[in-house]
Amino acid sequence: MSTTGLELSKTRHLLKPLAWSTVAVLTLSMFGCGNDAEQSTSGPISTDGKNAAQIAVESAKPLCQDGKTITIVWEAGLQSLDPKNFSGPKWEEETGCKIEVVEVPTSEMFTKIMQEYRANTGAYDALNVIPAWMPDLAQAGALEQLDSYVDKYGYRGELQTIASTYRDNQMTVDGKIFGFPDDGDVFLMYYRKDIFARDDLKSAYKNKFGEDLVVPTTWEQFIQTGQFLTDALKSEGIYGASMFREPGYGNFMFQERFRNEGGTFFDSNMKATVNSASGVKVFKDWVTENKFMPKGVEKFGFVENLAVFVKGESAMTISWPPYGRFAAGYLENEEALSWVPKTTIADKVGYALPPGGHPELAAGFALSVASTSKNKELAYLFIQWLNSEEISNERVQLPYALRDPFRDSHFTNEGYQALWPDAKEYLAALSAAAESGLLDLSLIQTDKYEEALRQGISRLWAGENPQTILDDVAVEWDKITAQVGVEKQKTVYKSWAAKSGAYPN
Amino acid sequence: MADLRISGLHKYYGSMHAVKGIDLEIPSGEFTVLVGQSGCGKSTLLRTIAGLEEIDQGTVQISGQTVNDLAPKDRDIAMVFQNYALYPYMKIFDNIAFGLRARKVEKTEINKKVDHVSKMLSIDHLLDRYPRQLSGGQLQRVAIGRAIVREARIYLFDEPLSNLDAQLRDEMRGEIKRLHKELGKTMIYVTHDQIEAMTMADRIVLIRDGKIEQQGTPSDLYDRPKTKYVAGFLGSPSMNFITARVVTQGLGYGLILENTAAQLKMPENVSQRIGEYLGSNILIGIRPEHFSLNNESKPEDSGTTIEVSIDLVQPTGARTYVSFKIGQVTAVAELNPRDIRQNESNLTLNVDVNRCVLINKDTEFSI
Amino acid sequence: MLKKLSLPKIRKLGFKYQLIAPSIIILLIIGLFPLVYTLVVSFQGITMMDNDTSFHGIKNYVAIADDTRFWGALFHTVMFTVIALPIELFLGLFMAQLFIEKLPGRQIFIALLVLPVVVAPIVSGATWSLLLDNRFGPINQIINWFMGEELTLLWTINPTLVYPAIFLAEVWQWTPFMFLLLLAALSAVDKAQLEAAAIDGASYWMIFTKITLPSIWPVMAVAILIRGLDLFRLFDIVWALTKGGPGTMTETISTFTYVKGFQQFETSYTGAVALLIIIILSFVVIGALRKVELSR
Amino acid sequence: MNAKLKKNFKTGLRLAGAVVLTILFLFPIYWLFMISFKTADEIYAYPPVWWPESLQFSNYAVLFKDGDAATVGNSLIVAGTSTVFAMILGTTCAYSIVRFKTGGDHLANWIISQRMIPPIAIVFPVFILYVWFGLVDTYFGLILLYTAFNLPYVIWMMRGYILDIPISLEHAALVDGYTRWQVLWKVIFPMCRAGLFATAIFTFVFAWNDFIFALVLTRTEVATYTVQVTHYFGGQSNFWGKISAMSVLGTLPIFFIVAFMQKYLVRGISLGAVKG
Repeated sequence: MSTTGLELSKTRHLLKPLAWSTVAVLTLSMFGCGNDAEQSTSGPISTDGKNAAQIAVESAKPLCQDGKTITIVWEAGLQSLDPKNFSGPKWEEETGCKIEVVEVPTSEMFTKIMQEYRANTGAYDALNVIPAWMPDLAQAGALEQLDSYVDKYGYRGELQTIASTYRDNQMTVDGKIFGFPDDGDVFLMYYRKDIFARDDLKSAYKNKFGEDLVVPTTWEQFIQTGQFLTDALKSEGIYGASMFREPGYGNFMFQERFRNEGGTFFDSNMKATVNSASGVKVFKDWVTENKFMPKGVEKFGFVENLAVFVKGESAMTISWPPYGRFAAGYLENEEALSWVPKTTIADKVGYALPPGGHPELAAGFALSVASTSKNKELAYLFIQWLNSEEISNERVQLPYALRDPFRDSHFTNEGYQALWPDAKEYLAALSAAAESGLLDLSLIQTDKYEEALRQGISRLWAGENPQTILDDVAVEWDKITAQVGVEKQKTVYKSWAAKSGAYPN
Repeated sequence: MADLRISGLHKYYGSMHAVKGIDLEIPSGEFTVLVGQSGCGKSTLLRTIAGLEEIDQGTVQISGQTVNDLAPKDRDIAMVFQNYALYPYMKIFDNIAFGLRARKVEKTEINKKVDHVSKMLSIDHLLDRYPRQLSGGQLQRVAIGRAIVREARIYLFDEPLSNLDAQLRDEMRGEIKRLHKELGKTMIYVTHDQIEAMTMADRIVLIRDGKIEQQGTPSDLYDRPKTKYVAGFLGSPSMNFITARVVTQGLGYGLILENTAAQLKMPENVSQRIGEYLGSNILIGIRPEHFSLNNESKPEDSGTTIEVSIDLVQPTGARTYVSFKIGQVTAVAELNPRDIRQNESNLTLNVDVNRCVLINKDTEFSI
Repeated sequence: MLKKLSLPKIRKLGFKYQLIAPSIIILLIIGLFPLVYTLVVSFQGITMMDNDTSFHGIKNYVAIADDTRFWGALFHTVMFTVIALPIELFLGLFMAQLFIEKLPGRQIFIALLVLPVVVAPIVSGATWSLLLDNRFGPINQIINWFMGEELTLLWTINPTLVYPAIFLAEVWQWTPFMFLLLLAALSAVDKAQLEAAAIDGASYWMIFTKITLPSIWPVMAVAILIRGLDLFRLFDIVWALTKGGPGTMTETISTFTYVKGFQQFETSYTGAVALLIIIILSFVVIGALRKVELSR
Repeated sequence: MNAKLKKNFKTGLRLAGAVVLTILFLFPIYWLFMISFKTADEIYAYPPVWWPESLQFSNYAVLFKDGDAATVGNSLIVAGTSTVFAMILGTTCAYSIVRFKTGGDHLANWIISQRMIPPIAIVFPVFILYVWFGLVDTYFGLILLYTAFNLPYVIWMMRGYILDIPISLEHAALVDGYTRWQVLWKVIFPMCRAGLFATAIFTFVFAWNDFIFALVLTRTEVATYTVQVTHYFGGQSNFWGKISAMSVLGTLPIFFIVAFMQKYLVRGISLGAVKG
């Protein structure tokens, strides 16, 4: 036998040394705390009728003379094609400053931003921040307050032309500006105009329910219509609806429907009420709806759902704005979009508000400046430029990127309206959705609340009882609240709940 | 002039005292064999000379220069190893040239030297091969070639023949001896094999338990061993030791072998030395070849014969070994096969008392 | 006797320390520093919102005792280990038996069979989530062929299927490892012993348990140890397949630590957890080594 | 004749078993590779498509166009360099431990114990350390980490190989006129060449396949392919085409290496428990 083994008899001492190393304590100076670099205090510069983009470029030029690089954190993938292919090069051309894009997948973005802040590396200058995180990041000190920059570089005016939902709700923490809303992410219902116009279906529906077949505006209607369409069209390979059901996205959809059904997240004592009847109804309805949706819908995320929809296999869906562009086949030959299945339903897509009428302003992005940046001034100028009326109008039209209209002028942009036949309706729907949209819940440590909810949704698909799940989620939420401090969280929640988009009026 | 001088050398391995104070001078050009049982410290001694072992105490001088602090490469020595120590990933040529390259010898010079040495050892047809393609004897020649190509001041051999079979060993012994003659260099040769020591050495240094037991020419050690150990170590089959009591016999002394009636008369020169042991026991050492058959009894043999009954007869062709009991002790005699008659169970043997070795039973020093 | 420290001694000491110095320095930086750092931090109160470096005593350790999620994760980890390990071991042994004798194309089979081992675990997790996708994956389709009806098994969601899903990926990736090791061990079993036993009339089972098994046991022990330790730090496959879901049903020690430390920034708490894992692991390893030693 | 038939039958049965097993074990790899050549339509087809209509390279084209494919290059630089470092440092360290008993058993045991620490337990402190020294998202940082993480394994493995080298080879070289360092280079390294290969494959594979360290310690500059693969899931749902193409790009090099170094695998895989 030619084995020597590990000389196992000797290895029993292996862990002794490990024990030493744990015992040996060195006193090490812990990493330093965040540097509160001085705010820009100089007075406003003269604007002379220049727009925000021009101001930013001209103010940046002198600072850029020695070829500085600004690092910006962006969501990995399609999103970052904007700074990589369009805005980054353009900024460099105009100012001489290089843009370095740090791509981070959404699920890691918060982590990475906090990590770098904690480590005080100054590695990131500008940031993309999901608005719901903003209170956390701002309170932790990771974000730079922007008010003085806004005044200095004369940006208040153009900030006012950001659609009010975003402007009023996704820009400030405690009344201070910490980021510029930069992405009009709002859910919209997409439906098949051709199907809803089919005479055979119309009459069959009328016969069965005594009503006209219309795009549903309540969830009861949605369930009835969806089931009907599936029954009628399954032989043709078409389902009544398909939907995000994967817990990450389900989180947004739950928040939307829960509030449309009259639910509130917390009572006046800051006890979680997510397990109220409204919550249970949403969960129960979901289970009912899944039965008329494609098999395996429980795992549908953005792409899976999109694939089903653009292949013409479902009559209705709810999602973010890019669905409208992709379904219309806007520049579908763009190489970067090869991952999108080819649309078979261009010109057949209608746009409407989701049932209930108050769509979720799900996720979205705001532009911020990292408090640990060593180039705050430049980072600010870059995001002002990106966010400005002039540049943002170009960016929201990029076929490959995922930035969606968020300024009043985007919705009425004539160039945009001409991009495909129904583009005008699409923009109008987006504008309407933005107006009535609901904000994501945003508290201290929001992610913990969301994680509990996501876990609850995955348990729903695992077949557990809705009431039990939501009771558990509520317990979990109360625990998190207690950890943060009930009073502290209550204040934050109250100020959030007071916002126009927190609950349907 | 002494080429190598070792004084007061000690070597420890942890708590083990491997070399216990060795003083040794090896004259230039001599073939010295360090011999002893395995573990006696002879290889350690050789390696300290080479610089492969640190010296804990004492000095090693080569040509008058203390080399304690010198790395092996600076001592101008060459060495042949027991298991050849050839590099398996190098061709034979490169193996031989390896040491020359270390010394930055010119390329043409290397070629010339390797060529010369390989011809001398008749391995010139093997230069393009790898060690694994060679037989044991060929490997041994290569190992020697690698050492001598270096033209060092001292050559060290660490049991170089122990991995060879008997016939090759005989052949290589001659070869090495011949090389020594040709090169005329100082060579130090370590072996546990007393035959190698006897056949090759100009001088034998017999080492026992980290100390020098005796040194001298082969015949010094063989014929005039200073101790029982030396006497027993050299010679094969080894010397027979029999306890005997010293008695007076005639004008001189005789020895009564223990547990027998046999009494050997000691010659005059021996008698002088054993007088003081009268009445007490000593050891008598008789080499097998010091027995001879006493076929026709002659008067001058009286007092030097013993009667034995044969235990076992082992013919080897040229000589025949006969075992028998003397008292409790089994002894061996080396006899001429023609002298032994078939079916004989008893023999009368002559003992060459002139060449016997007498040993103090307590000190084990020879008398 | 006093040892004289002569010059070459010093030089040699220098040489041997020169040889190990770079390795030891690197190991101290990357190996020892984190332990010390973690130990220090675990007695502080650093969280996402509060960079509190004052001494908090054993508060974090006490909190672990009440953390059902941690104990759940530990339980899952242990469960993954004790279930996956025997499966891999026996399947690997079976495969090794299949290939121990001559077989046409043996080398090619073996070369192909070891490929899963070198696939990055995160990639194999991703691959299995492709395979097990309830809609676009082939596994459900194959099951449907056999069942003759259209089932949609939610492998990574359904609590009764999620464990099999993880085991599938885990067993697929690591059984070839066991196979390769045990094949080598089996090839090294002394053929003469087997033949002698056969001549003595021993049954196949007797030969296997009395001769083969004892001879390959040292290798098996090493394999179990290596794989056991790997399974204990299971991260990539679970991360790619379920991220610990549904709920926290498949959370392992490693995914739990990652979430706590890097997504929720409970830095001090995570430090305490990390140290606890190291301590638990030390006991497991010492215990395992004892066991291995005894049976030798 | 009957016995021969029986034997043939048995071999046939075993062969069939081998074929089935091989298909089972290779199927996931087939599926991964095949998806990378599908169009988006085929990837999201229901029921699934088992063989793409035509081999599409668009999933790869995108990776190259966006520069994502460069992460394979990063993996190569990081894994390759760290392997070379770990092999050199580890082997010299092992040599010292074997030949000079440096540090005694305690040192050897402490070193191997380093390998048992779960990566998750040390990755955050290492991140902090790297921030202090500016090593986050640098090649050097990852190389240093992988070198360190592989060192115990290399030392352990090479220790076994060096133990097998007859000491007289070194003595011969010393006597022949080489310094100790030269002996290391000219004798020890060539002598354990097989061991170096066997060990190097696994240090390379480890660094190549690592995910968790690279995830935490890189941003974009030196992100490795494993990190890049995960960029395609989670964010905007799962981009199966990119996931599979990126995975294939990262997996192929390893397959080639393993194919060429097959004979060294076993000893490397088993921490030297089986002498190959």
